[in-house]
Amino acid sequence: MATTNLVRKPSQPPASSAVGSVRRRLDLREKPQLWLVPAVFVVVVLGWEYGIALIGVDEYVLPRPSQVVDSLWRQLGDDQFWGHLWVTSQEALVGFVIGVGAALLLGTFISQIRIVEATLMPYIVAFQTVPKVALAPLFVVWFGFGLTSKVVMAAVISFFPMLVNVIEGLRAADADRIQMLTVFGASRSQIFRMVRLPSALPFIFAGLDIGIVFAILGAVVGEFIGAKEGLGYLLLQTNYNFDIAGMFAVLVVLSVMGLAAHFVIRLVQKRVAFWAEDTKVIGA
Amino acid sequence: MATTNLVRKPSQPPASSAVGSVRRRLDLREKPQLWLVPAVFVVVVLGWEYGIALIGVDEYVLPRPSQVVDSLWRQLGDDQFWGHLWVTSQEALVGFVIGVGAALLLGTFISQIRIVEATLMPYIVAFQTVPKVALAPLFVVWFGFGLTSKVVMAAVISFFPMLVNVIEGLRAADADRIQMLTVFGASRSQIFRMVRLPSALPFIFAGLDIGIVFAILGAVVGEFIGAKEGLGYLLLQTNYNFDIAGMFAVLVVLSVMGLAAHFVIRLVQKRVAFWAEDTKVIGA
Amino acid sequence: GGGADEGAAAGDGAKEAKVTFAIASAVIGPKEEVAVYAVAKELGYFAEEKLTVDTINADGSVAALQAVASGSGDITAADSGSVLGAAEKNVPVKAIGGLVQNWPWVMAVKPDSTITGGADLRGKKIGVISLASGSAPYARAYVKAAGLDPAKDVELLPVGVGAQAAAALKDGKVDMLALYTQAYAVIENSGIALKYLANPDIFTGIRSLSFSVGARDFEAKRDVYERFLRAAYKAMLFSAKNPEAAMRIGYKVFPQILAGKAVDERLAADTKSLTAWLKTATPASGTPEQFGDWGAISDQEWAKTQAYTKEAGQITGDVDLKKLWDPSLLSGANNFDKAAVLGKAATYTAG
Amino acid sequence: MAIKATARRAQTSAPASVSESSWIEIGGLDKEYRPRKSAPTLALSDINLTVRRGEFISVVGPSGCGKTTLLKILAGLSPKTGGTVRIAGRDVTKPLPEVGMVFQAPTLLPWRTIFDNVMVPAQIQKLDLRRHRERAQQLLDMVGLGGFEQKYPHELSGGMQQRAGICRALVHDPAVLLMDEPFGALDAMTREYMNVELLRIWQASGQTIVLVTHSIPEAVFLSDRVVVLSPRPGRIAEIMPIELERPRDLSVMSSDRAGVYVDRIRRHFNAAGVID
Amino acid sequence: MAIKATARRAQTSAPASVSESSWIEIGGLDKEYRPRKSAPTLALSDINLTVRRGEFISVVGPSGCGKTTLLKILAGLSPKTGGTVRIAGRDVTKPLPEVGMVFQAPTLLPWRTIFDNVMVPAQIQKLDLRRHRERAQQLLDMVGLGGFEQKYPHELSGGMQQRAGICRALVHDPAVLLMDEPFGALDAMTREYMNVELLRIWQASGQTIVLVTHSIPEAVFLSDRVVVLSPRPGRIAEIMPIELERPRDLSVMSSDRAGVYVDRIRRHFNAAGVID
Ligand SMILES: Nc1ncnc2c1ncn2[C@@H]1O[C@H](COP(=O)(O)OP(=O)(O)OP(=O)(O)O)[C@@H](O)[C@H]1O
Ligand SMILES: Nc1ncnc2c1ncn2[C@@H]1O[C@H](COP(=O)(O)OP(=O)(O)OP(=O)(O)O)[C@@H](O)[C@H]1O
Ligand SMILES: [Mg+2]
Ligand SMILES: [Mg+2]
Repeated sequence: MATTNLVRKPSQPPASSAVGSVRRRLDLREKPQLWLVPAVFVVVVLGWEYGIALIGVDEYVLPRPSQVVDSLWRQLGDDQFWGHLWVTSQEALVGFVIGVGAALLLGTFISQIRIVEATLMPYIVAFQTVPKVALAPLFVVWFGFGLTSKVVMAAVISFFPMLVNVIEGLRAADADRIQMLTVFGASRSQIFRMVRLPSALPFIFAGLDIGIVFAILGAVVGEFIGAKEGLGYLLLQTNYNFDIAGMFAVLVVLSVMGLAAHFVIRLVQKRVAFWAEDTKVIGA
Repeated sequence: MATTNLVRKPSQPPASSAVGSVRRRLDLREKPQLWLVPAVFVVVVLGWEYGIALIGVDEYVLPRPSQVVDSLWRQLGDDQFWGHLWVTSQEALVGFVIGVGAALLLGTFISQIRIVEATLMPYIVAFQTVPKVALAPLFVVWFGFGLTSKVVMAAVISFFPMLVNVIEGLRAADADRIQMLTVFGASRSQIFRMVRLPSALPFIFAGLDIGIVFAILGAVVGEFIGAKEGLGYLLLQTNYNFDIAGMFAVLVVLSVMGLAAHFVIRLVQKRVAFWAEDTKVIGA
Repeated sequence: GGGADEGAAAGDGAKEAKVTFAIASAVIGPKEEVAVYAVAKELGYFAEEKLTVDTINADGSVAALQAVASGSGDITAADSGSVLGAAEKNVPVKAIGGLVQNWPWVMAVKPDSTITGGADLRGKKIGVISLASGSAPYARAYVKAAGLDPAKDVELLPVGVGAQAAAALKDGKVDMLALYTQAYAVIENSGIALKYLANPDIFTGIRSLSFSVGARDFEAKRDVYERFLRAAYKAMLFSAKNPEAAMRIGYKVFPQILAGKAVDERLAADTKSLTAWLKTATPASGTPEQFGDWGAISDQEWAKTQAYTKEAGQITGDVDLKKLWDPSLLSGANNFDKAAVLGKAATYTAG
Repeated sequence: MAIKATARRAQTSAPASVSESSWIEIGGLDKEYRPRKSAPTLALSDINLTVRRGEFISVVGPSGCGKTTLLKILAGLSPKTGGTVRIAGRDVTKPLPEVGMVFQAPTLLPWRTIFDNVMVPAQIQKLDLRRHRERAQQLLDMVGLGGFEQKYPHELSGGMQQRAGICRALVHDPAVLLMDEPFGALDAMTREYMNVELLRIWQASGQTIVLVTHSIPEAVFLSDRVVVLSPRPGRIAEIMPIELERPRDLSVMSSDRAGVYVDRIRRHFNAAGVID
Repeated sequence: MAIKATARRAQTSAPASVSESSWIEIGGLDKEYRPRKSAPTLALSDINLTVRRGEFISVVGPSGCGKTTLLKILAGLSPKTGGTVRIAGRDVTKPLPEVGMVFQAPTLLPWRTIFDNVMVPAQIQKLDLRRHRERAQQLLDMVGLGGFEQKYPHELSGGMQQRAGICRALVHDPAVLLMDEPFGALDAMTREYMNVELLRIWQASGQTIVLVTHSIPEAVFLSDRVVVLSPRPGRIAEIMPIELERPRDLSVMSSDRAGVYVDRIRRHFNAAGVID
């Protein structure tokens, strides 16, 4: 009953490349989100446009999408608007980098030395619970009315989610892997680089994802407190002018900013933490 | 050279219990945070009290701790204050439970069905980047002037960090463990309960930790917009009355609330995710 | 703008100075920053005084006072109640001139409402901006003046300003609103009709915004502040005479007011808002030609304001007005050529 | 300590057309791994094998030849590239409920005690918990883990974890049992003892067993047939029926006939060159 | 494919007082695990053992008797409860740089290719990367992983991962090599081949090796002395010198003298009753 097949198949059968080309064509079927996302968008927008009258919401409370688009269109044609966008992007981005960077450094430091964590963490939590908006005068005294106070606000708000995730992530490293490196004489910093950091990546990316959203929020809230430019200022201004459609146009722009940042972060994650993708089980 | 020791030691030698009692006594040495945290506190407070004049910060921008304590003392003796505290705690807690609960449910749903994630996630991110403070008027129109709008604010703000962590956490489950359960015929929901959820716990607790802090913030910001009671209202009131020390007393109370919640969450984590503690390497 | 022909500007010995004007609001709108700052800047009134003036936005009167007291700003137009509150807490501030002199708060109802005055208020809901804002004590005082108990006979609901307040009134969540006149102008501009209730006499003479500065370097900067006030009052007069021109100037200096819209689209509405604001900051009757004695606050007005502020809970005792109120700059501040300003206003066309 | 075979075997209903003699059918099975980041690997090529109900099959072959891959395909965990795989007449496209598996790595859940780990299949399949708790206890006692029920996996040695994994695969008495080097981490003595116990359980229960092992004597001792795989890509080099009478005990292994089988299988390895 | 021994051995400077004959000294070693949630386990009791420099020691014993525990203590990974452990005259309280280890589970880093995994020790100890890359490649070729250098661990079979783990332990040519069942996941042929290669490397390099194994013949074939541990708590039941002349080849194992050793060790297991 012995069966032997002596003809060795090539290890890359022609079928393989065929599959590749088929894949490229079937993108829409393999990634249905490519049409589902716009589809949902269209449904929501249409429902909003025509449903709004039915449920009796006033335009000055919730404008119709068509009005928002009108307003958005006008804004996009305005040089000032791009100035505001640029200012807020700058604040959010610089704040994000600072906040997230500080969280990464402090989180690393904290998670490596238990005693530092136990000592500092309560203060960090305590500080985070303080509504930063209430501290506005302090912020202004310390950081002035310029960009800095908004950058600080963005940094402070994006800091905490990142910190918690960094600490938790650095802790989540597999003990066996750490033991393995230890035996080969790895220093703390080598263990950190070779095991802890890679293991923490899913946590870190979650932190980045939350962080960028909060950095944008922070910049906007900072602008609420006292600013002469930026999308947050524009929000206040449109609201003050009873230009609710204009306000929603700004909100849409903020959303798009957040979305863009989110996709960039997820893209980087796929590149950097590739092994997590590859080890997934088929059909589970 | 064969050495054999035939006297079998009891598997629980008396030394073991002795070690236990020594441990209890050495608490301060084993957990130096028990004195380090208060020590840092004392240093910070003293530095603030006496250093504030040196760096030239005015009292009406940043009051001295003694003034804050005075004010706090007065507040604590006031029944109304406890009413405010109760209202905010309620809002924050209910908002936290709703936000975090929704994130858990939606995160579970989303992470189980890739297509749902790909379709919904952009909208969730987009919604999160919208500054809730700007939407406050809408919130109030929709949810009224009472507790609800603040609860919604707390829920909405604590939702996102939890969601991202839940999704990332449920994904982080070990593929081999899932395979193991699959072979034994586990349904999706069984895999979820038996592997995905436990594996996600470090992420979930990070999310809870961030979530509670943001829930308190959300409740306070909600009260900024339109409230008759609550610590956020008290902040506005003390600020309006130029009672800066009183305002800082409220901020201190908010911090303590955040801290208390943080410790409760970490305590629960230690109980629930005990195995992570036990597998840690000594000296690594 | 020309120099000497418009009156006694800064003397030859005056030094160039930089001044930061703290706007006590997070937004820029058709109010003091336009009528005072933008006009004075654009028409060269500041330049004539050898002043370079810049603005910052502080989130409310308290923040603005903190800013001037701590030196982040030099001068602000802040709510007099808050100024009194600051003085009581020993915040080093000084009031140096009045700005808003007519009571800016007023009650409004839907046009078809049956409420006509204080007597109809029992059991009603009043929408205030927030319970921690000037609008709440106003509503309470209004109710009290009608012989009702504000704690029992009415309910105050925080509804904010703008759309939120309008919606609350329209949906019947509140029966009336207690806002400032200019906030109503914004609501009316969006096409919502309102009916206003007359304020009882008790509110006449209570002061709202006043110019305030930090007390610590007050003596050193006396001269600078006088020059600022003079430019400011000149601008006020100009704006009172020609609000539309003032508004156009406002757009030029603060293009962000437009928030992406065209001047023509907004001008009418914004001019209406600015006019509403100007009415509160100029004598209740008379024409701009008759206006004078800019910035004066009588002892009686201070007493009334102080009593009201105490009632509102912003202060608990009496404030030493001698320390707080320094009217000594006003004579110099009023020393300018009214006719020149009025003439310019009458013929102004935006360049 | 006798583990009683439960009567579940009889319940496994198969389509009438499935003859008992082709309980597991593998025809022309190919498997190629196509990782995203590196070159594809042909792991299995043209595997043909029919297993009758209640048969004990062992699979041997050099490291990396595709044994684990074969078991994973049988278990419905890994998709095949070509060919057919059927168990009890059903195409295997996902895990079938009547199949149990012992993994090459023990894969215990760190948040469950040993006992609760062993109970996982019973819990998943919602079987009578009381009866299966008893069975789990018997199995744990049998493999020498009595007294460790309430410990957590990281408190056990490698071999003890593997034994717990074996108990887990046996607790719900699956009709088909796939075992991937279940005794790899055990010392020779424990291993022999476990071999004997496994034979006893198999004989009492009538399970169909496919066992991957590195020990040729073990394969000969336990199996009805031994499948020898060639090095990568795994092909069937020989399927050798072991005609030693049952029941067998360890003394069989010192017999000449067993020795002949062992040598013959061993020759396959040498011929293949195994390494390098 | 010859792996050249590097000259690093000579560098390992020991205090003058350490005689070559007591390179590793274990005296009265006790180890009790005290988990927080369950009862303590006495894993090792009164272990006394002296290993001379360059010696090849094997440790055998039933599953769960404390072999891994002993290696972990030697590696400085696990604290002892009592007694002394010294390597080259130094108390072992943390991992020593001249010690390398093969783990019972391969423990490769999933984010590194096989080649980079093997290079880990060289990278950690900042050794000459170019030379060690060559060595890593030679080792990988030797264990039959040539061509898999750029694959990631999850693309390898269990046995292939274990072989990569062995390469990793050898790449930096450590003076003391601790091996915890390094060949457990390998088929008999590959295993024998690896045994021969290990002997060759050991003879060329003069390493001191402590090997935990489940295979008694393997222990006899490789070792100067075999340490037999009793079941939990692990005590030394016997330390048996293996007086077979070196160099040895596989034919040694069919000799009667080897058989005598194997039988004698095996008797220890039977006496102990091993399982239940
Ligand atoms: N981290 C731990 N916590 C508690 N107990 C442990 C721990 N590690 C091992 N033990 C216990 O110590 C004993 C010895 O374990 P060890 O891993 O040293 O055995 P071993 O000889 O290597 O066994 P095997 O051959 O199965 O690998 C076992 O009874 C085990 O339950
Ligand atoms: N997930 C995977 N991705 C890519 N290649 C894989 C994967 N799993 C296994 N392989 C490759 O398939 C071949 C067979 O692997 P398999 O695990 O089936 O071997 P095995 O016979 O079980 O070996 P061992 O006895 O060492 O466990 C190997 O060459 C391996 O590199
Ligand atoms: Mg395998
Ligand atoms: Mg072990």
